[in-house]
Amino acid sequence: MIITVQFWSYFADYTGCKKTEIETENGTTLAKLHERVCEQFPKLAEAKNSTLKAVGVNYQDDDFMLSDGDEVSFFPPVQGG
Amino acid sequence: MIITVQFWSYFADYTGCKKTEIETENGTTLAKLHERVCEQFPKLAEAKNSTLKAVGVNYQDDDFMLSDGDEVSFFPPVQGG
Amino acid sequence: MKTQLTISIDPIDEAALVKRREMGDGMGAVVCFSGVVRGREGHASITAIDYEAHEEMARHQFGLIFEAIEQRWPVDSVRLVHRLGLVPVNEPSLWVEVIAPHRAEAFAACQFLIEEMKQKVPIWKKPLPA
Amino acid sequence: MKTQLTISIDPIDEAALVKRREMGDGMGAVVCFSGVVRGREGHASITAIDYEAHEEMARHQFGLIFEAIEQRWPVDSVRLVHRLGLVPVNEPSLWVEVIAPHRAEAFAACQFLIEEMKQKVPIWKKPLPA
Repeated sequence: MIITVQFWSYFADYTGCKKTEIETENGTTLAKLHERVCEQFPKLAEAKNSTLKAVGVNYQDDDFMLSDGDEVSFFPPVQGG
Repeated sequence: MIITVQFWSYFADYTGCKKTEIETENGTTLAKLHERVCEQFPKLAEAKNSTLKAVGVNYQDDDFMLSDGDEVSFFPPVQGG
Repeated sequence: MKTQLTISIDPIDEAALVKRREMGDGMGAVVCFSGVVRGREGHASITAIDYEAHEEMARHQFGLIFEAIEQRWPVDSVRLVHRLGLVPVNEPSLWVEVIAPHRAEAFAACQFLIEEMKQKVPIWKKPLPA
Repeated sequence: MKTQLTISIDPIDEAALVKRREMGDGMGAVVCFSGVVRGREGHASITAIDYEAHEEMARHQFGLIFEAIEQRWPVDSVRLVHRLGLVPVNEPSLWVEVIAPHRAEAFAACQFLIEEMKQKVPIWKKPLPA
């Protein structure tokens, strides 16, 4: 299945891209996808523990089961205001 | 000595006047003056425990010693805002 | 700390007050409060509240509260307007603005100012029944 | 509860927002907060902050916070404006207004809204060095 992945704020500087598509097997969890992108973009791994993860417009837990076409966002702590 | 006494808010309705002068002996305390006006205006006595007392622009305690020419205010709890 | 105190029978023009705001260097937070006359006092419908003040003492007591704020928080500016006389329902009787470096102290000082006022500043209200 | 959410690169015109305020029946308290860009971030002088948002998610997350407010306090209206893009020093990046019957709940809801935003709403800032 294909997952769209977006990186926000300085995570896009870490990866050199704002958006990418990742092909992964069915049954991939959000945590598994996160590990996968950390392997692909090693600077992201340094911020792994403080990374926020969303699918679409909602935050999701590590064990969230991804579906084909999901839009996943990875980003650092938010700073609105 | 002469003390100017002002009544504010519905205390002026209780007394029928906003301002009066009271002649009293030297060494009169604020509490003593309060008792005196409560005798003169019995409706004030009903509100005695919730009455606020000021001399000039400052709140003062019961044992405050009055001086000739002092301006004393008696009023109910304040309600600004 | 800059302070500006207005006690007046004029309507409170909040937009004009906002336009005249001056932000000091390094100030990140502005908290404003408007107290508006409601259509009921207790169980009765009213059309307005008539505000009376012992104005000289009110000014002095506001000054004491401003000093307490200055000692307690790094507030840069306090502006307060209290309207007197007849204030119709749905119009503000009170407007307060506190400017500080950060929001926690701006909120704390603004709430403190209003609570202190309600204990100490000699202003009274007489509701006008509908 | 009425809500109005604006996320935009336009400057925040607070006076205009105040003029457009609509007081619901029985509402006695308005609390406004403005968050203003300060000239320093940490130890560095800056000239502006560049705000970026995951806008669709930000709108959804603000909506969840508004729902939480509605369940917790008798708030009549929430208006929130967050500016994106370059916000120069001394200009507001955030404006919030909460209208409620009494001041305690207006202050509580306004502070809750800002604190929740700072935890959950996907907006980030990039300071521009002087």
